[in-house]
Amino acid sequence: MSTEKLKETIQKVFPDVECVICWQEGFDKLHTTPLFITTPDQTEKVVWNLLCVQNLAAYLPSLKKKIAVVVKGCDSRTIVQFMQEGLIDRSNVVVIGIPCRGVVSVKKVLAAVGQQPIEDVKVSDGNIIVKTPKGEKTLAIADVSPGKCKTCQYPTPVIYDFLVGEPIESDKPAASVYDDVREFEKLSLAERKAYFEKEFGKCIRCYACRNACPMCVCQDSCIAETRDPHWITQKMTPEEKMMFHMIHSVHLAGRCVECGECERVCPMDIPVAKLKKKINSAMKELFDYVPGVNPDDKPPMYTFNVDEVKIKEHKL
Amino acid sequence: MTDNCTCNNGKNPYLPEIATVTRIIEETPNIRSFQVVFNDAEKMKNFTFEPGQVGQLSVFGVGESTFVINSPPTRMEYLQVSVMKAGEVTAALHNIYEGDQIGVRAPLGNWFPYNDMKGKNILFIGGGIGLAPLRTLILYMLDNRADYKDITIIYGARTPPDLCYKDDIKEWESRSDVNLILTVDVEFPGWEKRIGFVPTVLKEVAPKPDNTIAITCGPPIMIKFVLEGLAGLKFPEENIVTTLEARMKCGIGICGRCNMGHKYICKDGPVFTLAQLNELPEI
Amino acid sequence: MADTGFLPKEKIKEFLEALSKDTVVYVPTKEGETAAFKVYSPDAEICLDRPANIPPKSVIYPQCETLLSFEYKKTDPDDPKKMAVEVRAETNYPKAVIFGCRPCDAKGFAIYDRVFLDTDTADPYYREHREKTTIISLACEAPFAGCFCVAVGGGPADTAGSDVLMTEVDKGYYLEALTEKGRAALSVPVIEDGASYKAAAEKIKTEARAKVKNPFPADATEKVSPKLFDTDEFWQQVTNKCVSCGACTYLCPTCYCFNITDEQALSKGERIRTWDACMFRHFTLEASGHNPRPTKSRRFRNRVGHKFSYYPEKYNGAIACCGCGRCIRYCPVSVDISEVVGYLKDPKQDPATWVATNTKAVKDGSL
Amino acid sequence: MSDVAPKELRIVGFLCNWCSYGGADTAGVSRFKQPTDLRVIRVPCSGRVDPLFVVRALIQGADGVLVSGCHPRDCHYSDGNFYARRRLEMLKQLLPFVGIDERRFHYTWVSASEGQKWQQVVTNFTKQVHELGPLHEKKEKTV
Repeated sequence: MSTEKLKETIQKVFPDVECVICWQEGFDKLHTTPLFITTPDQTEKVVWNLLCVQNLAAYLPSLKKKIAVVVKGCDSRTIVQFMQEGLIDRSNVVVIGIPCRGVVSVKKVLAAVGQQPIEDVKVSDGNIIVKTPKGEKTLAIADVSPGKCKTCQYPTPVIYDFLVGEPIESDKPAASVYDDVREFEKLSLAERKAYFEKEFGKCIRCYACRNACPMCVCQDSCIAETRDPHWITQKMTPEEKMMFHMIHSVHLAGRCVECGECERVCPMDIPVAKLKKKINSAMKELFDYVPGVNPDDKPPMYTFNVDEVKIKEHKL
Repeated sequence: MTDNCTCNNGKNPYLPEIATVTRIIEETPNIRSFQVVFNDAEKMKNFTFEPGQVGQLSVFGVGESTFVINSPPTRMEYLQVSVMKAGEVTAALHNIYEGDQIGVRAPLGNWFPYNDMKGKNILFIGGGIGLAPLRTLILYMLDNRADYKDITIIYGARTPPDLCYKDDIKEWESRSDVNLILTVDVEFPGWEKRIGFVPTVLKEVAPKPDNTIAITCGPPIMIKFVLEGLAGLKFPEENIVTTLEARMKCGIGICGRCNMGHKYICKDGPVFTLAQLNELPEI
Repeated sequence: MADTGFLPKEKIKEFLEALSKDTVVYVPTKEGETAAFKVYSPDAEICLDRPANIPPKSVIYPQCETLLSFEYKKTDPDDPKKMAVEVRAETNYPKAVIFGCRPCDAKGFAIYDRVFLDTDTADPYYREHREKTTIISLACEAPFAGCFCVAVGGGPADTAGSDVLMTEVDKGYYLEALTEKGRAALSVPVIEDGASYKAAAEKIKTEARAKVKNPFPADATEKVSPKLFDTDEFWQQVTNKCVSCGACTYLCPTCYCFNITDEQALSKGERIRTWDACMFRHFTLEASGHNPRPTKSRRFRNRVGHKFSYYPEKYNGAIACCGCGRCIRYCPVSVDISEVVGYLKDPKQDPATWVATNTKAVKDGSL
Repeated sequence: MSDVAPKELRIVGFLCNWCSYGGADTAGVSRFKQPTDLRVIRVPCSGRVDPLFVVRALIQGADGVLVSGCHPRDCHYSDGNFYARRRLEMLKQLLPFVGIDERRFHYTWVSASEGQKWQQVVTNFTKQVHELGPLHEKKEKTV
């Protein structure tokens, strides 16, 4: 892949920016970790591969300096959404976009190798070859890619100042983006309730999903922790866990850019993004709105039409 | 009250003693003092504490907050705490009436080394509600006046109505064995005493460091400049005493909010000399 | 009562059933890809081939515990404002067994003991849970991602905190009782004589120890370097990527910071203690709006300092980290505490060169 | 149908101050017969109703939640109910996804003069919630 080209681009953006946010190798070969570099001669650590999973755009609102950020197609939607909501000053951000055919889900790889420690990772021919103390395992990338890549509509960043490589087109049908939502809705009400009770029951309220979410910008004032207003107690009951996830989802209505960070970071493997995806599918249906695509759009909950064509009055 | 703890010799450090608020004094527009008495007369009779120790006050249903006991151990008809309205618990305390019941966990933490101060000049420097922890020691020393040499009190607040303990101040002003210097931050109609921030007044008064212990408490920014001022006046670090405050929950050195390095303000403090603080990392 | 024993693999469930008769038995249970300690049930999928995602600390130190309950009662029928408050505290917990945690998980409790019990204000809730819980840990055969127990005074077969240590040998587990509670657990009839497995178990334990890497430099100092520790730039740089969530602390077998809150409905309520995390912005925020640890770098410094400097200073050099590696494995952005402490323990490291040779800190704007 | 009156359920109603609360008042003053399960919370505007109010009520023990505001174009604050309509519709679609029957939540518009309509809304919604029965089983002790 184009690590070398990325390094060249990064060197070009200095000294215009104070810092470039990119990726480097993490504590093992399977993990990458965000890297903040501040001079052009520090690029030797930079990596770009299908393990670069973190959405680096999430750091932007908290940094008040001129920053360059490396984004994949999905991550780039974060920047557009920030612009829609006035959360960043676009002139303070240099966007280095990378066309991307999909990353792998670290969790899925680890599940496939029985959570064994990783000794080495190689990529070839649509496969990822993972070496653990129990031996080598070849996994088809398609089998271990995260849900978001399976329906990716934006392999090329929707916004960029520099593009590393040539733009590519999506090879996934647009109509199938919310297939998983529709599939889930085939379950009965009771089954869905049981599903979420079980999944949210695992929640330890570490708030990793919230803190990693680029669109969760309330930070100090998140009502999941404040005592005034006292929305929610600190008790570990199923009701309170459910409530927290409803807060998170409802506050993201029409804002979630589907980067999947919430789900990726969950240490308890809860499908946190499911609710958000459902809301997004409703936003698409009701308001023909897709978050994080056009900087001039207005998030649907921030506006209204006097005559809502798609909202029918509910009869009793 | 029932405590079904079978362990720990029946002692539960989290369990408050129920007390009744006997009197509420409006000190300033946002500070009130509460005089409380334990419901259990036996416990009240046997209760002891040292000047500078703190207690956790509970408004059940709202929570707990830490306050210094500002009445002296020499006057045990009641325990007095002063509360500035700032957060949830303090707002709830400002909403209670005389006769209401609250919870008290006390005494917690260490205290002013008043025995080591015997035979010395004492300089108190307080700002706003920071006079509360000093008050307990001032009253204790006045009740044992012969043990101490000159007592000087520099006390300031934003405006004259913001000065706490107006009755005490009146009494100290009238005493010949207390040198009280009052100041307010800005000019105020009818105020004829000093005007200026406490650290500035400290410089003007320029007390001598010889055989003198300086004890200070106030808002963080005032403490910072007072400490600089005292250093400028050549006060040795070990003769500068302050009492700290931080967010606290457990009050017994576990919950992890108030530690400065391995020392916990709630348990190893709140009273520290500057010499001790300089050895510790910031909170 | 026997000091050693043998538990054949096919009799695990029988053993757990026997224990379940008069105790609540917690076993690492698989739910999807997550393993967490749950009350044993015959249809549970027990996960012994890797450490659980979350340590069993909530068995002894529950994530949410009622410290006391209170009730307001009217005392004067003529004056509805007159209320008395009644307060109750109860610590009558059932006996419990933690089965199949790892030695690092058990060591966490040994680290808690000093804080909760070795003080004049011992914690009655913790004590009651601790005294009534028997811990049966399973020695690790090989390290998992991020493991570094040997670097912090532990090991894959460390006995600190455990009542029984199990070592997987051919077809079963060799059991060693380490305490009276452990011996009692081994007196269950399912347990066979273990003497003949001792040698095999010892060999496995020695081999396992050699497999765990020590991430610190070979000449690492015992204490962390105060000079680098006091360098703000250092902390800002290593926390650039931190997202200030609580995953590291909630999954940590040695993190014990907590919050106390009152929850009331009408005239009744409870005072509850819940886990809190020093990495949260709210943790030290005062009512006045002042926050003494205002940035994530300061909060992270406290977290690392607590484990590797403050706690050792207070408790005779003992480190408050068991090296389980969970904070590394499950960190959303792969912050590696062993790397950070490695810098702090490197005698060659001095602040000026560190700041000069590493990428500069990007100060967090989110104060 | 049994001739014994069914046990009351807990239904929470968020009513805007300017229209629906007036409508409920009109219904009361006109002595229209209504079921008594509804507990009314008066809010300044249906736009004040955070969808999470509804979620919290349903999670905390309500069996049904009714939100009622001014008719579209009639909002006292000119557009509060337009925003409310979008938010509440979003919620209406989300609730069944997590297994809460959408019929437990209803939002509608009732003006101050529509006492008759208010009576119908309350009667029909209450009936609908009763058909679904209580949302919460007997509370178990939680850890």
